[in-house]
Amino acid sequence: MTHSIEVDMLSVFAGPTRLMGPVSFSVAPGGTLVIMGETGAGKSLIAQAILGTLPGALRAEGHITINGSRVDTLPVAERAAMWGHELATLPQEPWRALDPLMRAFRQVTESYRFVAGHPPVQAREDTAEAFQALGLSGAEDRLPGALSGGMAQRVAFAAATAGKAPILIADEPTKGLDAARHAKVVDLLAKVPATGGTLLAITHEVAVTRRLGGHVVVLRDGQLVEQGPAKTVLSAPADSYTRALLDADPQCWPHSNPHSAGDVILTAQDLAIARDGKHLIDGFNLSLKQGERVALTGPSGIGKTTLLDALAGLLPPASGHVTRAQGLSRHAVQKLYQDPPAAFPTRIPLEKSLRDVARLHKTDWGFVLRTLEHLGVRPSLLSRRPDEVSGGELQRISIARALTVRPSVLLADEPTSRLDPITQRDTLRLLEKVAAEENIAVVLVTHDRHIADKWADRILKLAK
Amino acid sequence: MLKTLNAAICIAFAVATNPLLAEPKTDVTIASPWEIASYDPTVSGSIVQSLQIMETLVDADAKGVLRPALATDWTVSEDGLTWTFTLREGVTFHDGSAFDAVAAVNALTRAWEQPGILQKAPITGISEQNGKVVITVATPFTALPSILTHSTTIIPAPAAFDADGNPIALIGTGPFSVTDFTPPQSVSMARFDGYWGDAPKLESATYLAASRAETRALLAESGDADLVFTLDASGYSHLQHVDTIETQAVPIPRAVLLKVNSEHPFFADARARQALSLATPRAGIAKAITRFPESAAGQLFPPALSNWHSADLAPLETDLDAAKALLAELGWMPGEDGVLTRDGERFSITLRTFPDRPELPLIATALQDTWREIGIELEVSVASYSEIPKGHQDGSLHVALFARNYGLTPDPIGTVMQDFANGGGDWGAMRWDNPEVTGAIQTIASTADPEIRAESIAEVAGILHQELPVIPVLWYQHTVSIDKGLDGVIIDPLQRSYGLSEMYWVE
Amino acid sequence: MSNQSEMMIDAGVSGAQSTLPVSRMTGLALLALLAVAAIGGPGLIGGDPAKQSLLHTLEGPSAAHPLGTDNLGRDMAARLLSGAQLSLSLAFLSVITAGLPGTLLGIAAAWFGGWADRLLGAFADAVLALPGLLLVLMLAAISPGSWWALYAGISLTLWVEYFRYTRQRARIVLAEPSVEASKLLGLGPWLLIRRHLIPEIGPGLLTIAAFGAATAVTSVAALGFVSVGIRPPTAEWGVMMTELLPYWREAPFLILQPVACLVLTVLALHLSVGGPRRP
Amino acid sequence: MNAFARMALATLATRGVQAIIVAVIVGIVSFAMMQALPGDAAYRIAAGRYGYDMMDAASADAVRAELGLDQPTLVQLWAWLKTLAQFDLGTSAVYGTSVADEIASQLGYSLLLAAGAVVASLLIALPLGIASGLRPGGLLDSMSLAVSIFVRSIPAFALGIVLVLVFAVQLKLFPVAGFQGFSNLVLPSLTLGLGLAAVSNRVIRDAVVDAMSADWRLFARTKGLSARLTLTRHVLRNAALPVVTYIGVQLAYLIEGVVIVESVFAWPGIGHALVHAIFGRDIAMVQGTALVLGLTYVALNLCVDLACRGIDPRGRTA
Repeated sequence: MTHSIEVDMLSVFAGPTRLMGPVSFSVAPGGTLVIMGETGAGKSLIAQAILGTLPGALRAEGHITINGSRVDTLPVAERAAMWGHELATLPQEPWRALDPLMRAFRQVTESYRFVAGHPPVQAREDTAEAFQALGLSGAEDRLPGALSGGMAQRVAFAAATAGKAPILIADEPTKGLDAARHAKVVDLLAKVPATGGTLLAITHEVAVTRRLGGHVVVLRDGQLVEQGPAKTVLSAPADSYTRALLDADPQCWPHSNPHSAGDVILTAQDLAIARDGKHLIDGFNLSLKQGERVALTGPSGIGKTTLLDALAGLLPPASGHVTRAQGLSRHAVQKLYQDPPAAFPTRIPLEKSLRDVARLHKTDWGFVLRTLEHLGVRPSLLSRRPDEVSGGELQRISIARALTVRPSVLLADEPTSRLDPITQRDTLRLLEKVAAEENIAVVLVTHDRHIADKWADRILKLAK
Repeated sequence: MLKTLNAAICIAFAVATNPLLAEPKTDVTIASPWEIASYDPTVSGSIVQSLQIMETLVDADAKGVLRPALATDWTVSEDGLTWTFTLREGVTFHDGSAFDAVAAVNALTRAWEQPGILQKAPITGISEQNGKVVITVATPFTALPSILTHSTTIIPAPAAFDADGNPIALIGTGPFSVTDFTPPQSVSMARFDGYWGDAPKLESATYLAASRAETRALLAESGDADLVFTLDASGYSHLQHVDTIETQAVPIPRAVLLKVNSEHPFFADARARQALSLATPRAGIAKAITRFPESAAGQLFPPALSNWHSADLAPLETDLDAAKALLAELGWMPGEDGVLTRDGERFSITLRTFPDRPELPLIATALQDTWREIGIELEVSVASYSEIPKGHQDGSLHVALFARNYGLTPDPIGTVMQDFANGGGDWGAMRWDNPEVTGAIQTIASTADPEIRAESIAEVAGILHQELPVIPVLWYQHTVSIDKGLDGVIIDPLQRSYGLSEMYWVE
Repeated sequence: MSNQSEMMIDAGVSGAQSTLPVSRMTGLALLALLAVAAIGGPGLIGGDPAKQSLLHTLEGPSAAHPLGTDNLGRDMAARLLSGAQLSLSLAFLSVITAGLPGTLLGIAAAWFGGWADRLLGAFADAVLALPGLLLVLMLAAISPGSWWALYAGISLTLWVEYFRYTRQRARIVLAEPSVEASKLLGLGPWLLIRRHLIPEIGPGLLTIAAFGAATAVTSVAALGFVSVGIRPPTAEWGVMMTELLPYWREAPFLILQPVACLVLTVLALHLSVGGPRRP
Repeated sequence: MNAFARMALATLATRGVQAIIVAVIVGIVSFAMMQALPGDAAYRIAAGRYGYDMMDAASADAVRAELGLDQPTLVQLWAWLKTLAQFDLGTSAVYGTSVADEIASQLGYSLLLAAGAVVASLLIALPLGIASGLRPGGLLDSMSLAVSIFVRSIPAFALGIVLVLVFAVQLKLFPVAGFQGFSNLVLPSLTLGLGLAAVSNRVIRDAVVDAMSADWRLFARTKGLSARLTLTRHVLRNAALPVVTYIGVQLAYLIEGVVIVESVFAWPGIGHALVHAIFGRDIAMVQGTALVLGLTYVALNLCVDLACRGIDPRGRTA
């Protein structure tokens, strides 16, 4: 039988060191392959190796066969010839993957025009259809900057699949999407094998794997730990790590024990907020008590982040007001960010950033080190720059940084949405732990209702 | 660089239209440093005259001998106070209008009202009397016809002025009429067929003002310009080895002078000025800067000024020790830093000069270094030349270096009078009153008798040579490059004309 | 892409930025050399930059004059060395006086945004619109022969480039969440500038500065060309370029010398910055 | 395109205001500086008029009387502003001609030269910058950097003269100087253009490097566009943005260079005139020239703005 993708003993090296592999697997037309594993386990490397887009510093070994012809030996030019025609790719960050200066419609049209090779008029018709089918109507003239994450992902999908490539490679296609859009995109992917195509999806979300089914490959630290049909792997995992991965799915979390809330430290009275003149939320009320954990949910684009800014005092409310309890220091309210690397000065070693904060708040450096240890961060990491440590570690360091200020409130903006389930769970557990110890109130913005249910004392649902 | 060169060459071939091919040899292109930006004779008269667009009443040949131009002859009354100029018949301006006494009188009156050469003459009135131009003077002034050769006395057509008498066009009587004028860079001219004199052989000519000597040298070398005036020393010596052109250097009555403030305590004594003269390395300057050994000035008046240059004056010398000795006589003693001092005062002075003639700052720098050796500390200030007359007027000037043209008019007496009579003038002696010289100059100005003139001239030259109110440094050579194909080129030492009307192409 | 960079790190493969590349070493070495030349001046070879010998002009290299003599028979080596003092300090000072205000105003504009931004922007445009040449010539004319006026005028025209660059880059940097975080954590302006702005825009600024140094000296040459500038017998590279121009045909090696010195300086600056910008 | 039109109008308005500000600033500053200059204006003007053979104290006094230079400065400034209000730039103190006419003829030549320079610089810088941007750190890249540094370190006049020697004297491709035909434009433009290209090719190079390393560029490739299409349809457009903005900065530098190049190539331009006017204390001329140059700069910047808006639709879709 012919396989559309066949990978045999694939490894990726950086110089002498093996970053990933060896792995072997194969997918037949109409089949689905899902690659699971923790963030930074080298899942993306597999996709890049198959595509032939590995960065210059990296080198792949082993056989890669696509539609019966071996490709890993081909020169880049010939592999590039397959892009769009035989292999389609869904990018990780749809926003960054679209040309910021070109309107959505044209970015898809040019695929039909130049990849599928349709005449201009037809290309435009095809694009119009695609926009219809993907529920993108109205977004034609928008620039990527004006698209929501889900829309951008679907535009990218349309642009990538215009060439009718039988094989679709999707790398973390659901990253940072809210529940509703999440489902839409997954459905989209599910259609691919249904129509005889081949799907290679990379994800760290068990839910996605469950929905897509097919063949599952589980990676850890670049090592293949287990593979097999989705059903068996998901229901009866053979490897402990796989099990851990499944357990880490928020669905399976135990309810965290509620915390005895103290006095009110932050109140918002019929707060209305707007950003760039765009009216977002009004009539929002909240009285936040010491040490309590509040989850804030709602569809993306409704203004959760903006609301946090208002609570943090970074954004003046359109009306209503935010009041802090007496004697609360100016820096008592801190924030955790969705994308940890973006929350640190890029070119400065982490230690410097932390020491700055410690010095400013006369916090003893020993305390910082203890907190880090407590959060399970190797002190050796501090000599590195933000882009040199993994997302999980960095998020923990940013928690430590926030604690250095001895805050009373932590506003966490989807702090774990980019982390794999295990790291996510551990990070949130730690957050819960320190919050309890330091008696810190936490407002957690999340779009995963399971997390909200299981982790928070109470949930605030924002709705239009 | 290669890459960019290639790119450039590509552009080149894309647009190249080579002007050197297919050039009808009835046209001449002249390049010279002087820009022409105004229609006003008092401002740009000299170029207009040199290009033979406009003419004066009186003309002068290369030797400075006067000859008729728009005036056929002139007479002076017994008392020498009334000059009458008979005008040429049948002369028309380029616009076809007739040249007559009215036009001449208007033009001259305007020139007379403007600051300029006519104001230096004792003129009391300019009028038209039955077709003749009559000029009255307060005191006998034999040089009047000579003055009327000056470029500021050219006669534009009435149509060259607007209602308020402002000049608005270049219309004259000369053999060439203006076809195109792009101030300040160029004038294009065509032969004027209605010219009263012999028709020029050239059909057209173009004048291009290229302010940079380097550019002019390249214009000559490439053949873009057939006739290039005023070349710098380096360019000149390079062009001498280019075989498509021949170079000429003509001595002209222009000299580089050091003007000394004779009232300044340092220079009140003639010996101080002689010391400066002795410390002036004329030979070195002539060799290194102008590169004409013969241009070292042995006396004030250049050989080109045949009547005034005197062979029996001993040429000025350079002798640093003698200079030191003279200064020592005057009580100057070297201080610990080598600079001379006299009762606590350092011999530290400022020399004013200007960059418009590139050689001047160089000469100044040369003086600075030589004078340093005899213990004079010299600050060189290169600025506008107007700082020199200014300094002369307010007495702030120490020493000034400049070039003086004694050939403004064929008879330099007017210039000499300004410069040395009655205590001197802006571009001559400063606070230096010498009755003999003043007297002699007045005699020269008022008499026509060659004997007396020669005597007085000798007297003036002699005293100036002794007293050195101004210290001669160099005499000028007028440097020209001429295309070998061009013939009949006459280089006028008085720089009154580029000689367009005589030159022609030989194939 | 971040994924595989994490991988590389975890695998212990460090980023390229840690080691100091050879080019930077050479750059710094060159700078040091120039500094020595400038400080030592003509003293280094014991020649007098003003001593003329009108009978030995435009001579090629010889034992007495390793780099030949100029149009007045002065020793080129001595003049280049004494020129180094003036030219380098001129370049340095004009870069400082242009770079500092330019950068600070740029940061201010980006920081406060709104009216302050628009005002400063308009001001910068107005300065650019006012022919820089006019400013320089005027300042040079106001105090003739003083090179302080020269570099003041030159930097007056140069600061805008720094301003524009800083303003545009700082806008982007200041909008990053990391800055918001640092503000929340209580970092003051000074720390924000040092930790966020300087590292981001520093290299770019230095590249501008390297070219700015060249511009400063060539502007002096340009001014000399319209015969404004430093009084004789002062030696300054730019002035020397103008002085030696007339002899470009006879003795091209002479005018090439100050040019070469300037090239060396700019090259040194560039290399020590780390060559072409971008991390 | 309606959005674009609105944007264009907005830009036009702001630039218009700026133009007025510039006009006032330039006028007053240049006047103030002219007043601040040392030396006697009457003498300088007389010098400018009559040349060193004819200029003397008498002529200076005549000029002083004629131009009323002994009036208080404020009176003179007021007089200038009054005439300006009637869109009259006054008459040149030195040449006695109308400043407006003088500028009218000279500005044209200078703009022609400037345009030529920009074109030349783009012809050189674009291919060079893009090529070195596509292979950062490559041979071409480092070579173009070296050459850029070299060119930037040569004064414009030396560059110009070398070009003349090569292309006019040796190859006889173009005339040395003057302005008879288009061929006269080539060498001066090239001289200025090289100076500009020396910097702009680096700017282009950096812009291209940025664009090439962007995620969207990789996606454009993986979605199936050929390398060439990706370059032409995406990379260049994104890279163009910083480049076009940079041209705005260069315009100022141009005005400097123009002065030198104009006098080397005997080009009857405005920069050359400005220098003469400053030396000759031709206040009306200086103010007029500075004013016109300032406004020209604003106008050209307007074009740059519009070009940017044209390239970058962001902020248009509101």
